[in-house]
Amino acid sequence: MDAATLCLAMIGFASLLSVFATIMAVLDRDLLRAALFSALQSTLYAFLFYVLMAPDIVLVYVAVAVGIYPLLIVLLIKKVGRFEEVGR
Amino acid sequence: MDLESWVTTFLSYAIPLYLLAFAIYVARMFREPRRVPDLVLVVDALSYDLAAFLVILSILLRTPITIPCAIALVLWIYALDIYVAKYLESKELG
Amino acid sequence: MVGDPKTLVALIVLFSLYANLGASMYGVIARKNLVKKLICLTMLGDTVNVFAILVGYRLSRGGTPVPPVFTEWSKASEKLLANFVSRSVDPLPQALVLTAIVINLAVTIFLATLILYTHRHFGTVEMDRVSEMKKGELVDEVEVS
Amino acid sequence: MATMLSWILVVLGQVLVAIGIACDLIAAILMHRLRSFYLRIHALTVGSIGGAVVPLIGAALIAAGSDFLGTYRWYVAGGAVVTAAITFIMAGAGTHAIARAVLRTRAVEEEPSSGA
Repeated sequence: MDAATLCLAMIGFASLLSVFATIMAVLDRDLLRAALFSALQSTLYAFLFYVLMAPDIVLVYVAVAVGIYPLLIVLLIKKVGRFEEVGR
Repeated sequence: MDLESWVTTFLSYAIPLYLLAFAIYVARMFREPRRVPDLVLVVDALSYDLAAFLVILSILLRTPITIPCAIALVLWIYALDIYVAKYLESKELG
Repeated sequence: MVGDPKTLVALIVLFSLYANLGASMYGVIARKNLVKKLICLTMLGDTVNVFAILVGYRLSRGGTPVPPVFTEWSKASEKLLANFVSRSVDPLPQALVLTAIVINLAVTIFLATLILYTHRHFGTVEMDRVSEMKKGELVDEVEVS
Repeated sequence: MATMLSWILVVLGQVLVAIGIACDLIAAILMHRLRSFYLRIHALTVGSIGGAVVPLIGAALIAAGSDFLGTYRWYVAGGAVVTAAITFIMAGAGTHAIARAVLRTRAVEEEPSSGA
């Protein structure tokens, strides 16, 4: 196994796993859980940026998408309620 | 066998095992019980292992300048822990 | 042709990203909750950023790609520079995406403030109820005037 | 003599990385197998201390012993040690915060029960 093949394998792996996280985040009715799935997707995307050789993007993206977006969503659902309404 | 090819061979065989562990972690997130504290535990474990994996990857790919990514990842995952814990305790964040 | 590993991985990555794009666009359009729309909007922006980074990536012949940071400059190192240029990825999409991430953050915070004021005004963040209440308010205004 | 020292450092680091991979797989399987939240905290400890701190120190040793990385190998080694130290503190603190919040709010059932 040479390193270039491993890079390709890791790119495919990270993007495949992020699909499941995105679908779960869209379909879940609990908004806090959706925020956590979104954080999982952001972590996988940070890994994807790393393997795509963009370390400066990783430094910004981790702080914004793992750090500040969940803080924003948690503050928001503390005010507006945690669960989506069913059947409307 | 010289040192460089020895290290490269070892780390190349380490990579698929790490990827297998990540796949098992992500598969845990889609199983019941799927309450919020369980998900936080899985995201934590995944991210800390990912930080270790990034350091190993930077040795394998010979790109030493990508080390600070791991430090930033560990710090912000700790922040995510604190947000969710304070929400569950229903205190004010801050 | 698909048996080639590079082509196969490229197809996997592209289809995964298109699936992400489609799922988050479905969330933005079809979900009724405004906070869910906000979460899906952040995921949509991130996926588009990944597309932009993917344009600048390339597989070089002489080993793995390196990030666009040149660390070992010296006077007699034209060969080093040529090697670096043949291996590094494109820095221009990275600079663009760096700006896009920060602007996404600003837009998201603005939308979160709007959602908060919607909740204070109407008492709900479900889109159907908000539109029903707005219809009622319009009728009230017409009757008063 | 330097090459001998390099080999010793690299082999020590590889032993630590191998231990880390084993702990990582064990923690991933334990996340599936253990049956309650308070038991899964143990799996998180195995995954974060055994699976992250130990291979980070191993990676620092490998980087310090690898001459082919150039001068920047000390950067890698220092960064790995700093990441290990931060993980060692932050993983425990974050897990403690989550467990305390869950225990106070009774968000999950208590199993095995504390008897109180």
